[in-house]
Amino acid sequence: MENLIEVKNLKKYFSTPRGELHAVDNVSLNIEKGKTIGIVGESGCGKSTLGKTLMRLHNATSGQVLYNGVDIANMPMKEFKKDYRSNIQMIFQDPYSSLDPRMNVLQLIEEPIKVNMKNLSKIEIKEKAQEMMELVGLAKRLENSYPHELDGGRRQRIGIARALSLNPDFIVCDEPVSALDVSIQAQILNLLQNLQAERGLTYMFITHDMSVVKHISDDIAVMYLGQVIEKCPANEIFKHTIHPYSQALLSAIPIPNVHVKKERMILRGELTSPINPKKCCRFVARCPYATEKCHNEEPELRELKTNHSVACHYAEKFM
Amino acid sequence: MLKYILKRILYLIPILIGVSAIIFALKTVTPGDPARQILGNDATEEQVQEKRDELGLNDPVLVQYVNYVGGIVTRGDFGDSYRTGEPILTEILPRLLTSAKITLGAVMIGAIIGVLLGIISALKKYTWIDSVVLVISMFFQSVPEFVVALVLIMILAVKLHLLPATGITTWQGYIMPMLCIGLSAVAGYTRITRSSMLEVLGEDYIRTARAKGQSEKNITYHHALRNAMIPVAQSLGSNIGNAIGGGMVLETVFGVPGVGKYIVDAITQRNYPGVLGGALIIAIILTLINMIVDISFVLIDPRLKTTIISGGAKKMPKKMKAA
Amino acid sequence: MAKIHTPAMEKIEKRNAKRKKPVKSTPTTESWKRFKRNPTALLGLFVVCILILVAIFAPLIAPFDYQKQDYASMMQAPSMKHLFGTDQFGRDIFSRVIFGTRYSLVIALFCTIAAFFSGGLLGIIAGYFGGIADTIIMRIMDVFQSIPMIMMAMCIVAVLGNGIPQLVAAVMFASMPTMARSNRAAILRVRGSDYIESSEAIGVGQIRMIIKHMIPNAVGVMIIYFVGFLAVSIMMMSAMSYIGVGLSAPTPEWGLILNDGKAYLTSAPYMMLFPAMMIMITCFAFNLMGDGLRDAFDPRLK
Amino acid sequence: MSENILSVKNLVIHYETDEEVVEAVNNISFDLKKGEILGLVGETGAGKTTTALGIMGLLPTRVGHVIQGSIELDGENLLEKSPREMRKVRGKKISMIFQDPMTALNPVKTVGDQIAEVVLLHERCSRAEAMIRAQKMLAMVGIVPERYKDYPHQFSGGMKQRIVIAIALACEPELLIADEPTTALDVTIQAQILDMMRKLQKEHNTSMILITHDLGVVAEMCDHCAVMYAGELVEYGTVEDIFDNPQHPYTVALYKSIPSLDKDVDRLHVVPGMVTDPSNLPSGCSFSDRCDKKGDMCNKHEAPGIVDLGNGHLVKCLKYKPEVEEK
Repeated sequence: MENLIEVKNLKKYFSTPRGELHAVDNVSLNIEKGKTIGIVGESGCGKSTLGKTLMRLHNATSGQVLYNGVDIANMPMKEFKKDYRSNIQMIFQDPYSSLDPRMNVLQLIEEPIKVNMKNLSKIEIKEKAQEMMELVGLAKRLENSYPHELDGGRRQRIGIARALSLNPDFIVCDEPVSALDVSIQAQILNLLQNLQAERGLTYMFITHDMSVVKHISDDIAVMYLGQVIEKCPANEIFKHTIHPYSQALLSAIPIPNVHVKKERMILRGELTSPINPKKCCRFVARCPYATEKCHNEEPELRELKTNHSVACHYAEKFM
Repeated sequence: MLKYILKRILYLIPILIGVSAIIFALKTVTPGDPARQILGNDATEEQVQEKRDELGLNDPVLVQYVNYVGGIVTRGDFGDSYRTGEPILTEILPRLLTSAKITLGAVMIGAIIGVLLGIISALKKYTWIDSVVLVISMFFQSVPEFVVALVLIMILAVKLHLLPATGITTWQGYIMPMLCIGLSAVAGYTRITRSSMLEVLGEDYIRTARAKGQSEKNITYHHALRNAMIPVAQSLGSNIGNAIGGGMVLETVFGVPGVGKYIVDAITQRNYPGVLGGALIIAIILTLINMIVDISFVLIDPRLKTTIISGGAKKMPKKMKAA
Repeated sequence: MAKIHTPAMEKIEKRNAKRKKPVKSTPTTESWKRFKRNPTALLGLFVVCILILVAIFAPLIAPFDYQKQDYASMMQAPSMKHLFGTDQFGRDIFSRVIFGTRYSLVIALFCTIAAFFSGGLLGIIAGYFGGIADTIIMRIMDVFQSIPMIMMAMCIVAVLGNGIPQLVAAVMFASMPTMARSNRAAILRVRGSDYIESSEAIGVGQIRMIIKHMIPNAVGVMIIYFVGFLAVSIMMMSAMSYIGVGLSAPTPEWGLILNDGKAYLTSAPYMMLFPAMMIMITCFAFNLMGDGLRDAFDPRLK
Repeated sequence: MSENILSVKNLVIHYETDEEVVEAVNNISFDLKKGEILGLVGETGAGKTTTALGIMGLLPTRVGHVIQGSIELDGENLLEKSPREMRKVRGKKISMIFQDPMTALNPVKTVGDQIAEVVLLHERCSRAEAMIRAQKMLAMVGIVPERYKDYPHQFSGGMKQRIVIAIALACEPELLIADEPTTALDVTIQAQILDMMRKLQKEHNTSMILITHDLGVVAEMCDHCAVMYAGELVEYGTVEDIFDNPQHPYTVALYKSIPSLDKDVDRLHVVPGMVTDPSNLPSGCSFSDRCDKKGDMCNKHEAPGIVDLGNGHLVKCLKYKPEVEEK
């Protein structure tokens, strides 16, 4: 199997007045071509920053992002823009604010084509934009509408069309459905899946919703305070979770079934600060099983089974 | 807290250096030779040269600037008046009190009327009362202070003989200048109060207070007002600045012997050290006032207090919020 | 159970029935719709238009030469011949005021444009580039701000001398901090929005970003500042001329006409009444219009 | 069966502006029994929050209007009460928890003051006593009582929601309305808060209306469930009825469109079209445009009436009124 994206020891730190904020701290991931990797975690765990760093909306502090073996995180911005921008695209979380309110649907979808494919004529650009509208299920009569006239689902379709119009092979989906209603959410998820099947796209699907990520992903990485703490195939995580945090996360999800009364593992406290973290297990403050060792040593992500890695000193105990 | 105050005081230094640099720059481009101005037209070229040396006018600009600032810091020397030969500071100091009284009174009149009108129009939003308040306050914003002054003089002094037209020999003399400056500032306060009040009244915590069964009156005065006053207080510094500026014109109109009139007189008499020295003194005072406003802010808003005491902004960079 | 029909619904249905076809809704038409609904704003716009016409056609409207002195008819009260009366040199005040519109509007426009190209531009640069450029520019503006605006302007005029270019320069320097601050805020608000990031993601370059995304979205707020500053500069200018700093006679600027009449406040108050009214009407109109624009472009602020 | 504490009948609420009339709540009726939790489920614009605000008497002034209906709390019609009387009810008999804890607390008042405020309003006691009560409430929701002097910004999101709950429960209300109390929180915090709410509800035997869009939360917390769509109550029943035996096409479709943790499906079931716009309702059944079981009569007939399928399982769909379709 071929890896489209390999993330190696990626770090993204922000400097704040109170110290260095470790938004993404030493993350390594492989993303197979044509597959979907789901990134889950709570707010502030750095999952969006990870996506934006892959997109080079942020510049990485250190580490590499290999796209087909080429390091795109450290190449000059100009070169990246010229050769790789079209290949890696992003769908944004909030379809309400991520579209310029002063452009109509057609202009919004034409824009990426106009900017990146300079050899096309005006008519060709328009044709291509219309083709994209059809692809994502936007009726032709909406061409001259403005985002403020449309509902969330349609706006998100515009966002998808914008990303797809550049024929990317890798798309970072940053919580693309969390601002949408349940019935609309299903429409968008199906659209994304159909597009993937048709065009062989590779997705990085960032979300806080476990059931969505399970539905759409092939592999899942759970993030906590900037680090990946568990990484495994999607089915595996719901059957054989290992890391105590992943277990807690799963057990916290309310299930829409009156007959399943789950044994719940309620975590103490809330997310600790990602600013100047100590050298220890990031989860130590909330972990019910924490020991002396957890306070003093930072666990590494270890492969325990095929394709299943966990960052916990006592992972074997929880298997 | 103490650390914050110290930091804020240290922050004054670059501002003051900057202000003195601006004034000094104006001084150097001022037409006319100060030496000749002092000695008069009868002086010979040699005498003028000698005076120039004495005044340090032949030194490099930077040295002149350092001497200028040095003079201010060590001797309070803002230069001497071309007109009287007296030090600017001695001429201005007695006038400061008069100007301060007028400015303070004006700011109070403006703030009290403005905030009250703002609250009324926010509470009565979208009714005719709201529209009337807004139009009236905007009207006063559109009338130059000196025109208001002229109208007041016509009515109160000339026709009704209630107040003296000029001068401040009695306390009545203060009323009209204060009123004029105050009224023109009303619109600003009304607008800020109204919009911040409306914003605050739409906040979730107001809904929480309603859900508690709190009365509208208490919601307005106990919950909304204090939050709504934060932007009003923030605008106080620049409003004092405007009041001082307005005072310049009005002191002239009313013949009030304040700093403003001193500077305007100095301008018409081409007494450049008087103009620039006066401006610098005002700037220093205004900077100090702004500092005090900033510090007192921290006392109103507990959020600021914590961030300052814990030493640094709590806010993450904007882009992080999405993460 | 039938759906409830209320009087309010009927009213709207009736109105919708009257409308022939729905108007295309773009952000601009939405703004214009809001502006049109605001009677005071329309009044402001109307007065401003009239003033502009008056300024353009001043020679046709004014019955007399504004600087022609006529010692036969000095200090006459308003009459049919001299609508606003005459001054101590026998000049027709009406004509002077009409020509004053020209001077006041044009100088105010120059001042405002100059202010936008200095302070405004600095603010835009600070807001767009951020970081060190922002810090340096804004710290310098802090310094400028510690001298009250009109005092700064007067000091500059005092040093440079009276005259229109000097006045424009003075207003420009004096307004720099305010202009910079407000324009910076306008740009920052746009720059922080998600659509800028999403445009970055599809590879939009810096120039296109500024021209196609940032300016169209910030321009509304900037127009508001622009109109507001026209009123401010007229007021500043007239106050300065009134106390004899800024312009010098015989320019028929409103503040200067007031200055002429200063000595006759008690004996001939009409000499000051009309120019003062003009200043008031003009500033009021600009402020009304600016306020309407604020509501139109940014309904959240209302 | 115990008595009804709240009884809403034929409630219609509209928002009227110059531009449009939003038919936010269309003729809904439901009862809530003492000590029970009713889940109000639905998507954006379904009228859940409007219903709650209507009960609280907190509809936005000038815009929100109760067109008809009655809301009876303990047999008294709240809609007939004067504003003054309503103030005595709010906070004392009915409390409400709002969605976003980050903005629900006054930033310039200490949390102790904010809890004590509601006590002082409704009970005869001194300030000092109210403060002691505030500290007790803080302890009850799992916050160190000594922190009563702190300001809201010194607490995290989950903690703030605990404080909001403390305010709501301070006067031991008979009815608690929780409007999406955990939507703004992370899932692990949500678990903490729900756990605590359930515990407190049991202890105090408070009746509760829980508004949410998350069916999982309903399944876990509620006794009864009401599904709303475009201002109408389309299905009502016990959670067992609704979850095991959903009858309204909308409820059925909603289930199928949620990705499930324990089942694998290749593609989700899709409800076509957009969420119905309550300012522009279709004639007849509001869901008819998106319904896969739509019959000829659905658009023509006036809005369908409520059908009782037995045991109080109510559905508002023509499917269950065969005689209409024959006509």
